[in-house]
Amino acid sequence: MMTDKKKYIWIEYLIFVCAVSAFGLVTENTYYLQIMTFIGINTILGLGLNMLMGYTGQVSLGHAAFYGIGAYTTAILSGTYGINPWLALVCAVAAAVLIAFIVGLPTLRLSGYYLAMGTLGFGMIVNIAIREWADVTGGASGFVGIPVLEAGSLVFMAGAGYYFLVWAIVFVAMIICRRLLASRTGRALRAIHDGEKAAVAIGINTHFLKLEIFMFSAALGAVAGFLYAHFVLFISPESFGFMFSIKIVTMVVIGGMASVWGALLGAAVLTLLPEVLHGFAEYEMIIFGLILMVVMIFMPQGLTRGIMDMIRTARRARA
Amino acid sequence: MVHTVSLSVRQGELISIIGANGAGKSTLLGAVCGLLKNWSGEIEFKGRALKGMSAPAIVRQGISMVPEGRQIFSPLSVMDNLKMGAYTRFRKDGKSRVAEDLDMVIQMFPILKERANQLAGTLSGGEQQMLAIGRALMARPALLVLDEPSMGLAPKIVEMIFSTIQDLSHSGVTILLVEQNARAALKISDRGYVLETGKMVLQGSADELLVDDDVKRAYLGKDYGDFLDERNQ
Amino acid sequence: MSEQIIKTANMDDNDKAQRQLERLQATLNRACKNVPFHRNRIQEAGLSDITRLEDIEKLPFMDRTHLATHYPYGLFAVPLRDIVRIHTAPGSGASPSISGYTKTDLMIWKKMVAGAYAEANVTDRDIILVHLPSGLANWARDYKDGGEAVGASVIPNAPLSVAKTLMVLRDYKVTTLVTTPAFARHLTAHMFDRECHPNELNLKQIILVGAPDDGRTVSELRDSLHVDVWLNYGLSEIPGPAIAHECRYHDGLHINDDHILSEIIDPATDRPVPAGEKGELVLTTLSARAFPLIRFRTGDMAKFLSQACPCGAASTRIEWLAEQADNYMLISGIRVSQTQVRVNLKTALKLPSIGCTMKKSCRSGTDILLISLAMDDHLFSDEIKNLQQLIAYAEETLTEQNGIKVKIRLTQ
Amino acid sequence: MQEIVQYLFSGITTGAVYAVIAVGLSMLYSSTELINFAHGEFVMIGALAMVTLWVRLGLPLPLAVAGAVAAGCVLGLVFERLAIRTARNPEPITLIIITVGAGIFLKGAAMIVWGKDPFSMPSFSSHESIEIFGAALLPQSIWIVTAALVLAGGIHLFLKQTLTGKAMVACAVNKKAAWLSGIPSEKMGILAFGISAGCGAVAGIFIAPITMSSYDMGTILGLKGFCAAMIGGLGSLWGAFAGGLLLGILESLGAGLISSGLKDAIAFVLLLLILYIRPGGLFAAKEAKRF
Amino acid sequence: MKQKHLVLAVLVIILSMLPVSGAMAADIYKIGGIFSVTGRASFLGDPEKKTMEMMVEQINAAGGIDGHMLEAVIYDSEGDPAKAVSAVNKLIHKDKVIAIIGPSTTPTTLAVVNFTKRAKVPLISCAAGIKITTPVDPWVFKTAQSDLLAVAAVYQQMKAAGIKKIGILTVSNAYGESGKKQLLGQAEKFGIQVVLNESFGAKDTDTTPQLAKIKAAGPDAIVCWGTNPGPAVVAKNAKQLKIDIPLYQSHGVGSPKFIELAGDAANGNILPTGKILVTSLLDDSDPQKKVLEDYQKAYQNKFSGNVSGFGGYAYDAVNLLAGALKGSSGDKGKIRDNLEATKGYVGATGEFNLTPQDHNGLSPDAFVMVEIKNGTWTLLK
Repeated sequence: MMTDKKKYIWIEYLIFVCAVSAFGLVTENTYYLQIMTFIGINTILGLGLNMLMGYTGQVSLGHAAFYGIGAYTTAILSGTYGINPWLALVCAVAAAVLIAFIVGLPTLRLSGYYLAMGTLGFGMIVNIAIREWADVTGGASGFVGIPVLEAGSLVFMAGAGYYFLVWAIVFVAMIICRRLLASRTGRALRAIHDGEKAAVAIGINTHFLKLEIFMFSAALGAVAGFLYAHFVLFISPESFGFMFSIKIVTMVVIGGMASVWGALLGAAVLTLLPEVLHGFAEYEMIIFGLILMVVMIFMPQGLTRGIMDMIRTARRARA
Repeated sequence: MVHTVSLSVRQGELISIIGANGAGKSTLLGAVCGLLKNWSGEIEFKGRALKGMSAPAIVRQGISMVPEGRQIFSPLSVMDNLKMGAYTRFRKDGKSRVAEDLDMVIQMFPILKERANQLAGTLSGGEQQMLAIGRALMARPALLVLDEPSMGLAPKIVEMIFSTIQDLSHSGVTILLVEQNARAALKISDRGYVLETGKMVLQGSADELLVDDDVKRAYLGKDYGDFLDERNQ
Repeated sequence: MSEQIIKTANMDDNDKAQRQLERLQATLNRACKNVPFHRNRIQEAGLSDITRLEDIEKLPFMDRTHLATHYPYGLFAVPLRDIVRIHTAPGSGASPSISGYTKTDLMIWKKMVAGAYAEANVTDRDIILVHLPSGLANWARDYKDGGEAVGASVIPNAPLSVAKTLMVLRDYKVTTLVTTPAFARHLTAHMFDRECHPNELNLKQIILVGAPDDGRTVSELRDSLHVDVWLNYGLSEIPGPAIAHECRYHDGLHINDDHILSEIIDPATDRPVPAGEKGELVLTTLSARAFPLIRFRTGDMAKFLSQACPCGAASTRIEWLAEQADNYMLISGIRVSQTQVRVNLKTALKLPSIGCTMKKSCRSGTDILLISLAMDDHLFSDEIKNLQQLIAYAEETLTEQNGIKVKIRLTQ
Repeated sequence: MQEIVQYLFSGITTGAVYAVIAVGLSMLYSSTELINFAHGEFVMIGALAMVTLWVRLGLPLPLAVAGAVAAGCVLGLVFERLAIRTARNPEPITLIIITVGAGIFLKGAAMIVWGKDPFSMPSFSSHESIEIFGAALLPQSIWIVTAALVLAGGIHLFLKQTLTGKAMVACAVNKKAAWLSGIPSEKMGILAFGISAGCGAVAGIFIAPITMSSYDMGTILGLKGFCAAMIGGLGSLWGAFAGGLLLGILESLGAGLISSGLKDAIAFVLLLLILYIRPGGLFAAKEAKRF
Repeated sequence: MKQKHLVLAVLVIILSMLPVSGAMAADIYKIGGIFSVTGRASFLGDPEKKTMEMMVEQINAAGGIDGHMLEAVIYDSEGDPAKAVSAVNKLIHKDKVIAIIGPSTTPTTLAVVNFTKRAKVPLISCAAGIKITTPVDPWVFKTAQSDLLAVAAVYQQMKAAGIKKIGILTVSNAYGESGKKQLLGQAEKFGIQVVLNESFGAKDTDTTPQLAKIKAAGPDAIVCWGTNPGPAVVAKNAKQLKIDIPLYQSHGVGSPKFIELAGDAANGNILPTGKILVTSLLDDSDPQKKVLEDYQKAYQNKFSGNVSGFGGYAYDAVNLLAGALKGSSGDKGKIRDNLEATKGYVGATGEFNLTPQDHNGLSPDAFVMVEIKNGTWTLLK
């Protein structure tokens, strides 16, 4: 049973790796690679938040803050101080985790809408801090001068190189998430998911666990921010505001909570949708809003589950 | 999961449904009171099929339910809670009729009279249960359905609640009582049904059930795990 | 405790059916859950939910062989610790028949018997004498309990001779006699032999159990003893007597629908007979906890009476016919399967095949089974003594096995 | 000193804006336990409808106000019917995303109807500011504070004194029990949405003269309103009112006394501290625990 | 049935993502545009997009450039750098444009230049930020006047009016920040002292605390640096607070909308602006007058809206590009070289003289100072 499931997961991974490599090798158009790169970055963000929302039931409306912290830490360290970006990545993750710890300690004691409000406030504060600390962050005008990522002789620039870098990290992040879920922590997480009181009753320190996951998702957010910064090479506070936080939450919910593939699907949909909707010009917003509502109304479990259900009913209808 | 279950309540009867946790009692009531959808079968009340009716429609038909766990409206006052029970009747019967009933209910529960203007949330558990029953009565139900009225209450209060229920029954209200406290419930009931894992396993007059070992087991929440016991080996 | 619940007898058909359906569900659910035998049969029949009474027709029948094969506790539906009484009777096969009662079962049964007494106008002012043959010893207890429940003074079964019985009747001022038709006749005969006038007795009513009216017993008793006579129907396998009883109008027997679901089937086709036609009575217990029977073939022939009874009770009524389904005989309240007797006889006589006929006969107030055995070469022995010994052995064995007296007569 | 008074006045004005919005949100929460993230968009609709009806079409003020409020109410009803009710699995988080989607939709629709430019609107009464302790107070601010007070008071009365209002509260605190008492909770839901959207529209109408109205004004206002409602404690109308004022005053004092760039951050830090100390908001009616 | 539609929709989405493989018509010059058509900066992007569409139409109607028709591919950045990056890559790699006009704001421009540089596609930004063209990048140009010039014009005017101490109030976004930097940086040069600098949020409903604070600091004038509708709120608040010192606005409010929004409060406000706002007030000798009149007429005919100075940036960008396209036969390097060599082009914004060292090419006289009086613009000399 267990080995079967494991095998199944490896097949999933194999398909995933093949699909990603195939796309990367076949596609030459930088535009498509770039869209895919964005999807990858958003997937990493989604994975982190998915862990938090899907398994601990904690909604964060300030997740863009960690994304921003990751991006600005690496930008400042590597851009202003010329530190090796890879070292900056470590610092960025460390900074995000540290801040997540400090903020999470009191915030995660809140619940429901109050938690939403707490995280929202945190996101706002970080965004304002970035904007106002202009000497260091470049303020509202943005930060120029982020170096291009290099590893030995490899230069990661827009195109296939960056695409593979991002998706390799997505892959690693996925495996880490899966591992985490399979571990003791994962079991505790699922216990929380089923009911916090029950989890407390069986001796799980829910607060610490939530904090742990909060820090983990912050770390993933920082990694995503790092990747974003070195990809676009310019960052400004607008990219890390409240609306983006909402977008990440939407990605998770639309894709399907408590599902690793849901994060991927949600990121893909929310990244592609605006690209596709460009054609509708002025009507883009209306259509985007409508799609969001319709998906949530008819597939409240998210697209992953919704599509699977649809296939199942279709199959049953045919049988 | 409740399987096919037939049960009937005749006018004026006090019927108990007993069974352990998860036996499906509340599910059954949910179907009766319109809280659940998607069940099969039929429920008739005074010759009218209740299936597909919403809870408020069912209340209008004359079935009131006192839900499990004393679900009162804590931020409202005791009086307002009672009035809410007559919500469907204000338009139909008019204010004065409702006011009469309000008097009647308050007479029946003197404790509520003392606390008429207090917020319901400040009442003690037993008082809240009384309030919940009083609220249900305000709809002038032909059938009063009580879900676990004794849950979490002190034995003395439970006794009081049950005696109130018995009084109600004597005054002509048909009552369907769902209880885990089988003994107390059966003591005041005419008949009883025993549910086990979603199936009706026993039914009969209350005195029959009271001495039944099955009922004792259901009450204790035990199962037939030790079906053939040591005596048989 | 509140007053008695409304009985099905006072309900309309719809409500009665609903009550029966509820109890049938409960019975089946419990049987299915606790008795592998029932579970297998119910599952094989593919019956997952009972939504109408008619659904029961999807289930197979039970007969006495099933009781024998699950000897002793195989058909019990409660743990033994819940059983407070175990009735046993000789049974028709190799093993005794068994049935168990929980406290509640006993209580229900007591009430049923009490109900039958009440219909027969027995009150707490009556003195009841229960006189039943040893094969019906279990019923004797039930009639004793029921009588006590009514509040009457009960004289339980005692090993008395007819003469002493008569003395008891007379001297104890017994008002109610519970007995079999055979004994009642025997007693009457004895009274007249002794020139004992019925007026010397205080007897007001006789409750006859164990056999249907043969067309003359009841009227003879009524005329000669100036008493009212009520018939009660019972089964020795299913926990007891008073499954059905006559009301004061003596127009058929009211079945106790609260606890028994009755069907009448054509024994040949196993299908229900059309309304009003005769057939074999099939019973299902609705409230038996310990020993539920589901579609049990009684072997008794009956037909449903459809017109309303003047007493007003709406319960199902049957006319208990003085005949038996093929292969069955009713002797002293005990159903005897002719096939089974034949098998038993063959074993006892160690014969590969036999030719015999059976009939009920009455000897000094007790029904007995009279077997006419055809002589054949295998059986024939040079020594009559041997043969007589063999026959006596067979008689003894069969008597023991069936709980009724068996006589074997040899014929050419 | 004079500045401080000025900051307070300014804070009260802004705070009253937040308060009106928060009252609408809180009202919806107290009757459906739902936070409508599209609430700001109803504010926007109210303001823009007012622009059309009053400024463009020149309707008399009361009629224009009534029309704009009606527009908000109707939109609210339609939204509840089409989106909230049809949701198959009304988990709070899905409902939140639905309201977010609705917000985007409304914003997009308003952009097409009213265009991207902001609109201004005259004050309801004199433009001249009133001077108190040497600080200026706008008449429109008084309008807004009054509107907030009247709305909060009116809704408070409605919920506390009328049968329907009480039934609405009953639905919110215990949907099952309300349902079982024969209160048609779906109708209450619609009504609550209508009233809440109407409140939003009222907010929009009253603040339009001082803020300029445009299709994208709603988001930030809705957000601040949400914060205010949370600070006051979800479900408490007076809490929402007080929370709004507090948020406004904190921002204003922060801008005046510390740094205008950091004013939002200062306000948020203080609000977070309040939340940490009183996790259910200042006037917590009950714990809001829905997801 | 429903599912069929869904499948169809999914198919359409997938197909639209596939590379377009059709061969491009050789005789069409594809030029890209990225503007903040919606979002916070839609007041910039919207007229810019419209102007670009109009200009391309005009050029094509006049027979194109060297016989080549122009095709404009325009995307909306919504003011979001990530979206702008997405759009620029789409333009470069999918639509394969030979030059790009836009984006509208400084952050979006800074975000996209990394990609245009790499792809060696000439970019003519319509954003004002000075960071865009300093340091000069060979492939990046801009048409909007730098804040540097606007601030210089304001300070010049102040100096003439004898104002020594000012308080500044800037919007907390890239525009305001860039303005603040210039205001602070150039103050000394003009002998002006900044007594207080404050900021306000783009969507703030009230700025009285900031104004009260500035008022208390006692400056001779207040400079407000922002784009609509914030400065209108500031103007209104200033009036309410009865602040009687001059209020200077930035060129960011240079549109009739400002007067509409601020109403009475706009009167007395002084601001630098491109000449487009005051076309009719210009001397007939001004070379820009005719250009502006033509542009205004054409725009108003087509879109029935008021012209703003922002559309002018796109107007100039298209014209500069059109000029550079001549004789380039579509070669990007050639276009770049031609752009760099543009001299004496008189546009809506001013006279452009581009050099390899100056990719903006405007002189301070691109700005005029205007004062709003009785709800209309008047030129200050």
